[in-house]
Amino acid sequence: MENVYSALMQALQLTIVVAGAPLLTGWVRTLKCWMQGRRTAGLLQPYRDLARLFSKDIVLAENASWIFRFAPYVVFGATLMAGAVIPLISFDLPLGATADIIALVALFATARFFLALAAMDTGTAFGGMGSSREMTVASLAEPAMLMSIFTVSLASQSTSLSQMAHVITSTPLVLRPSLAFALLAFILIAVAETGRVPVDNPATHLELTMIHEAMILEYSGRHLALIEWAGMMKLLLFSSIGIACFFPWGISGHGDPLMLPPAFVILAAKLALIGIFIVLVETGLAKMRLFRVPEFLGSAFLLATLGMLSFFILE
Amino acid sequence: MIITALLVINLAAAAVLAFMGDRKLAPELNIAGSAATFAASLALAVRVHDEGPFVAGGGFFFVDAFNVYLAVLTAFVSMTTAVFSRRYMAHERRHGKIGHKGMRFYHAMFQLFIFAMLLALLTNNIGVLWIAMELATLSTVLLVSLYRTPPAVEAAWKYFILCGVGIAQALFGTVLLYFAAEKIFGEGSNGLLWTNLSAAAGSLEPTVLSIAFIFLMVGYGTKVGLVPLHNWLPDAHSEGPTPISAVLSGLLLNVALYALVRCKVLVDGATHSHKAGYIMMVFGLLSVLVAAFSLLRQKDVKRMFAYSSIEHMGIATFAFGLGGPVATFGALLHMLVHSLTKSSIFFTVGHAAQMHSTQDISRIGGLVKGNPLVGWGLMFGVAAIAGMPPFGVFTSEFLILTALIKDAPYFVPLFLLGIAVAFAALFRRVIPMVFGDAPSWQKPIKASHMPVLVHMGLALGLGLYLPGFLSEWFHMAVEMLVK
Amino acid sequence: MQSPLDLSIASVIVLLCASAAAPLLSSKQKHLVTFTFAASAFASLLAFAGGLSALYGGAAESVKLLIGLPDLPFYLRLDPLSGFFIMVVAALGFCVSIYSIGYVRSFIGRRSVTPLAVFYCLFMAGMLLVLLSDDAYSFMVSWELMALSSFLLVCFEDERPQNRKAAFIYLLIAHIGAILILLSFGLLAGNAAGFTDFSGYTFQAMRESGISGGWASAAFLLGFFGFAAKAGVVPLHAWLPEAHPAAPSNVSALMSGAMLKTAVYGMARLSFDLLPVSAWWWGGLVLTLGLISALMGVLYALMQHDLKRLLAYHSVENIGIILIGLGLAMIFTSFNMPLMAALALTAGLYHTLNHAMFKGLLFMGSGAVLHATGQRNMEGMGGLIHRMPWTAPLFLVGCLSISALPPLNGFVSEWLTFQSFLLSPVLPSRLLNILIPLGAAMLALTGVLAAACFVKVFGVVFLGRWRGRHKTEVHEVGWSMRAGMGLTAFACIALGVFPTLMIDMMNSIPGAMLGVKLDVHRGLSWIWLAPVSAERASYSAPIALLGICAAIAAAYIVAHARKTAVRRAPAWDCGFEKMTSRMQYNATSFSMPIRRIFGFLFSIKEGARASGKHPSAFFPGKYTYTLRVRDRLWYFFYKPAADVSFWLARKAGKLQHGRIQIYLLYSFVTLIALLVFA
Amino acid sequence: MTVSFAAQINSVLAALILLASFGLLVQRRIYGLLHIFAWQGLLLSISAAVVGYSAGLHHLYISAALTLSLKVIALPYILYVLIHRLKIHREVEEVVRIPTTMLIGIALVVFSYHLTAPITELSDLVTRSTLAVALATIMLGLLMMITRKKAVTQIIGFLAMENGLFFAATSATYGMPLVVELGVALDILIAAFIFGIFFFQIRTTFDTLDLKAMERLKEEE
Repeated sequence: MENVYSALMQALQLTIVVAGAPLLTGWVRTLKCWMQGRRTAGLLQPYRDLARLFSKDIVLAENASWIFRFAPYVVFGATLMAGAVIPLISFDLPLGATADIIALVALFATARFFLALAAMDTGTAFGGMGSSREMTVASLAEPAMLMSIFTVSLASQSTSLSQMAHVITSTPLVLRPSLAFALLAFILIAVAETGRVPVDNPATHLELTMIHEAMILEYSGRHLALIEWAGMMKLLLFSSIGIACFFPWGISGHGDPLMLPPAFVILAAKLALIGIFIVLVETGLAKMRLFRVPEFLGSAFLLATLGMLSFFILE
Repeated sequence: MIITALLVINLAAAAVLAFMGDRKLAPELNIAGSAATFAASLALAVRVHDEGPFVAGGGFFFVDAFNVYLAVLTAFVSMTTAVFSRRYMAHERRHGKIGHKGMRFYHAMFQLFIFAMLLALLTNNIGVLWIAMELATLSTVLLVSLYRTPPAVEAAWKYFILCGVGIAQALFGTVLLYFAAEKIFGEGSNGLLWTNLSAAAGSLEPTVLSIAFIFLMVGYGTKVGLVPLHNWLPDAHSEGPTPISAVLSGLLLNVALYALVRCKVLVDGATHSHKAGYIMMVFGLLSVLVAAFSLLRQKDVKRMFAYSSIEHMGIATFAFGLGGPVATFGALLHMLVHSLTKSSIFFTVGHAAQMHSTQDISRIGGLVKGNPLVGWGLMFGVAAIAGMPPFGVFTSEFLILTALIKDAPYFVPLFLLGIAVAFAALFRRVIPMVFGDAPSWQKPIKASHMPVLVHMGLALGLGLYLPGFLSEWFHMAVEMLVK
Repeated sequence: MQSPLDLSIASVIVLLCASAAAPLLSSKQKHLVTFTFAASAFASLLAFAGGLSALYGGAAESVKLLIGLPDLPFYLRLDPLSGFFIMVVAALGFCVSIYSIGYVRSFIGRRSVTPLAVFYCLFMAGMLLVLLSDDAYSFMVSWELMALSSFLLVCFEDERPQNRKAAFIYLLIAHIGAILILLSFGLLAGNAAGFTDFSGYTFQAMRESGISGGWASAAFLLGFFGFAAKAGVVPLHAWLPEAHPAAPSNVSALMSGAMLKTAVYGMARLSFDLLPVSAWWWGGLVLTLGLISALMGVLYALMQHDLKRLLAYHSVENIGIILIGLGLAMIFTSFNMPLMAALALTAGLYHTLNHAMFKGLLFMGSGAVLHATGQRNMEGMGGLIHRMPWTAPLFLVGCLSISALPPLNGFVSEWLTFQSFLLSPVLPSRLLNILIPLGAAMLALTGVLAAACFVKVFGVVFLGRWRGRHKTEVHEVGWSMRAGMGLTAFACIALGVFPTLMIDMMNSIPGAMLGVKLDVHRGLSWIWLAPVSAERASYSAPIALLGICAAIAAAYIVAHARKTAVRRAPAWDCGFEKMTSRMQYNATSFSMPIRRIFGFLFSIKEGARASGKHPSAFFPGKYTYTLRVRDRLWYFFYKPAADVSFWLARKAGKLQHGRIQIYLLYSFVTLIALLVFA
Repeated sequence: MTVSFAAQINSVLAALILLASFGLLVQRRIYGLLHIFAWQGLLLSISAAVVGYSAGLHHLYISAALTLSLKVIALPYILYVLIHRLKIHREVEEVVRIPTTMLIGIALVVFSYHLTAPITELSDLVTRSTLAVALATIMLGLLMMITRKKAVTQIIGFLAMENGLFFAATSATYGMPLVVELGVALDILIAAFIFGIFFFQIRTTFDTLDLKAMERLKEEE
């Protein structure tokens, strides 16, 4: 009975990740249109895009090898695997223990690795540019990411997400400066990782400013669809990592189905808020030059380190 | 009896060769003489091994563990060198570098030189020891100038004068020793017999002996080639015929060091202080350092290995000065393996020089391609001399270094610097000589491989396995040297 | 069933016999190659069996040989630690030997391969003996045997002067390191009982020597830097990027994959076995140098465009990661926390094994590329994946492993290292609490940079289009080379997916060295890796792999639900026309952003020159870009040292002045001085 | 004659020997050098004979005779012939100016006296006080070798050192045992022949006996 329930939870979770991700993206886009006073394509536009892409033919670059065709599946698979681990609405996920947060980051890294390879595969100038920049940004983001994880795990004595979230919810609310610093750091990192403004602009196709887009320039049809979808999932997942680490309240505990509907509502609310936050940032800020990114992520690292120090000094 | 045989053989050979001159079988006779000497020395060794140390010839000779192995070594290396010199000198003769008078002189003097060294090793009388050392010098002086080229004559002259002066100082030291001994033993040669002296060392007059040691140190130290008394050595080694360089490096330096150590024992016994040891350590360290740095910029291959001899004599002297059973054991072993390795290196170097008809390092190359045995022989010889296991030199340096860091750690950095620099210098020069493409002017020669193979084989064997009797002797010698 | 030690000794004997027999066959080179490398493969199997059973058995057995000094025969001993390392060396040795059968054949006709065959076997034997030997003398002998034979292997292709130079630098640094090790043994033996009758040289005596305080630290420092010189720890790494490219690729694979590990073994043996429990700053030193090596190694690697040179710098990086594990273990030990030390030690050792596998694989792959294209310079490669359908995926496995990506083996060991980093808050020292996490961040940076570097490598070498000016006929390599690479690739995957099996077996090592065993399951089943506690952190490679595969399958089904056509067309590239292969990103341009960000660490000389018909015009005919990235340490350390010694050499040369009167004056002054002062 | 009288004679002879070695230092003409050297040899043999007579040691007569034949007759004659044959330039050229050499020489005498003082305390021989002179002679011989430019003059300095050694032997210890004496004499004889040969070699290869010609072997800059 217990197992069946948690298996159900796992399935539910996966469906939320797979199906809900485009919705979040749609929500962000719609908000953006509102902010910029444009007509919206509607919340469901991302679904239509994906469907359209799936039904389209594929044009492969002449030089593309099997790496190019295989990469989208790996990207999608790794992202989905990550999605199975992060608690969205319930703590008891049988797969939850498969990867702690470090392994989780590594899963995303795998996806990124293959995407970068695929970009190099077509033998175009922009592909190489994209992968080079992507790896650079990632290499700067990672240490900061680890520091903020470290700080959070200091409080919860754990790096397994469910456990971290569980510790925070089960202990009475205390204001931890360390967590505040870590949160700030995490936001900056998440912006960089998911390729949003000011680090990257998911909407641009202006050659020299592209990072992520430059990598997937040659993709079409279902391949492109998978990559886009994975991208949306990534946005959702990073948001939910943030939620699990810093605002886990409302995620339902072990084996109480009654808490599920409220947990679902709360999750939706949190994600909506995050979407609003993203849009505010993206309309408020302009994309920065590539060589300003080190300073941006450097400050993230600084914040995380401060968090760690303040834990040892103040708590 | 054996001893007289041992000595007479050389003298006889010398005389016969002097008459035979440059005839057909002279080189073979030279080999035969040395071989006979070697056999005799083996017999001597067996006797010592069975009966232990003994005095013979009415106290005139004294054989113990310390000098017997050196005697065997001397006889052996002289034999292999004779074998090597057969082809080598024939080549020189063909290329007109040396006339038939030269050949006569060479053979005769070679035997005389061996005789002198054996006498120096086996005698019990430190006066005779001095005489033999002088004889050894005199017999090689004219061999160094054998080629009559200006550098050769210059080198020989410096060798003659510097060693003459040095040895004179040693004689004064000997006189002082005798002066101290006379008060105990009275007139007559008892006062010069090492056995008596060492027995009565405790009652010898310390002030006299410490002054005597200084003269002996400077005197014999000149022949050992310790810095700053070493200047004759690179010249003599580089300009003389290669077989002579081999025996000078491999044997004469050993004998001189032997004389020095014998005297040190007496002085230590008398003064009950480590002063002599410290003096030797300073000389040794200085030699290692100066030789190492001089190695770096050598352009002449034989000169380079002459400096490496200085370095290794420095190491041995340092170790004897350091004292202590382990270091002394190491020093004794070092004398043995160094002479084996260094002489074999000189063999290969001689052939290499003949192949390229120059001693200039920059014009020697691709030996492995030209003549694999010479090439690999040189490569492994250098590896051995630079202290790479599994060759014997490593074993001795291993013992010496471990003893050093235990007993005198503050010496370690400088010593280490010396060894490392010497290593770098040797390989820096040797790698291009051995490897790479063979230059156009390289000519094939008839090389004599046996000596190289035997020497390297022994050096390797001693690195992996030290025979029981040898270590027994070393331990006995250590007993005698470390009071 | 033979005892593990017998098996190992047997394999050493086989190797020695093979190297002795090789010259006899030198007339029939083909047979020589087959015979020698078959023999070494067989010997490796023996040693592997021996090492594995020793590791599994967890007991130590020792034997005394007859050779050696009369009072100090060779002592050999096989305990879990040495068993583990023997297993590592032998496993790689087997694959490389198989690989060599094909690889070395390519030399036949161009040059005699006899030296290669002889010294290859000697080299293997030396490594095994190092791991077996149980007294200072035999250790040093086999250590230097290893160094000498590898030196001769490095200058196997001796016509190239730079190869000879590389070999020289390698030998010099190796020998200086060896002397330092020797001195540290000297300190231990000197404090042990029975120094004068040589019995103090046995490791057993050293273990019992009550050395402590300053002398212990001195012994540790000497030994550590001695081994560091061999391991290529920054700043003693200068030989590594020179020697590895110079050596034949199978030898580079062994040197990087196996020989460096013997140095790691030495450090572990010294600091956990021979020396008493360490002071915490020992571990701090190891940790710091490890971090520096890891970071500098990967950054320098990113700057390279010579494939093997790049891999060599990655060896520096990975040795750094291994040292991080060791250093943490030492720190934990010094604060008497054996369990945590066990975790850190296991992490380090597991990375040792992994690095042996994937670095061996990568070097063999580079050998295959070299064999196929005849060049090491990546700038002239590209698109090999179309021509080398076997090598490319195998090499990709290596890239994934070294980039620490799940579910491959590199990730497991880095994950364990991170876990032991995360344990640092329990240390009683506030300073360490605050400093060690920064180390973790550095490790993370290293990991991602490595990933970036291998995107560059695989992307530039195998993907894209051929960059070379003129087309060369590239072909896939023979079966034996593929087999060698395939075996290591399989090992990488197996060690990545089923880490717990190996780690459980390695448990006997901390059991023997630290007296505790590590439970990495914490009550969960064998597929789970939970080194500290199930709540704290857990990772399951099999499930991750299955999950990803399932997801991929699902995605595939979804994507292929509707039938869509696939057609080939020229790359779009934002409608950019007339793409030539020279417009692709190459190694230099790929690493440009990182070069700009971390530029201050290198000495970079960058220049662009317009040339052609009218260089002054805005559209010059030709534009030449030159870049030279150099190792700063070379100018801080090595060059000054060389200059100083040559200066001193000139001074020493002045002594030999040529004037006999001066010489007489020396002797005169010496005499007077001695008479006055002594 | 009484022991004390012998001692007085011996010390007179010692003084003369010292004077002779200073004479070697100042003498500018080569034949003059030879004469002084011969005189020194003669004084040596006399002192040996005197000591032998006074101490009743007959082997000292032999060494006296040896000295007489070698150092007074043989060596000077050989050198004379050589100089004559090789037409060596008659003048002695020195590196250091004569007066300076003199001063250094005096300093050396003082030094050797200071050095041998503690030793002579211990001795009970009548001739002990002459040890200082012997050492001084050796040092002066060495000094001469250092400060002269020609091969011949160096050889003479070398032989002067030998004289000093011999004097030390006789005066400090009533002579070494006979074996040693004979051996030393033999060595000196061989040495004489060798430098004889050398002069010709040097002359033929460098056509000068000036040591300046022999400064080629050095570490190049």
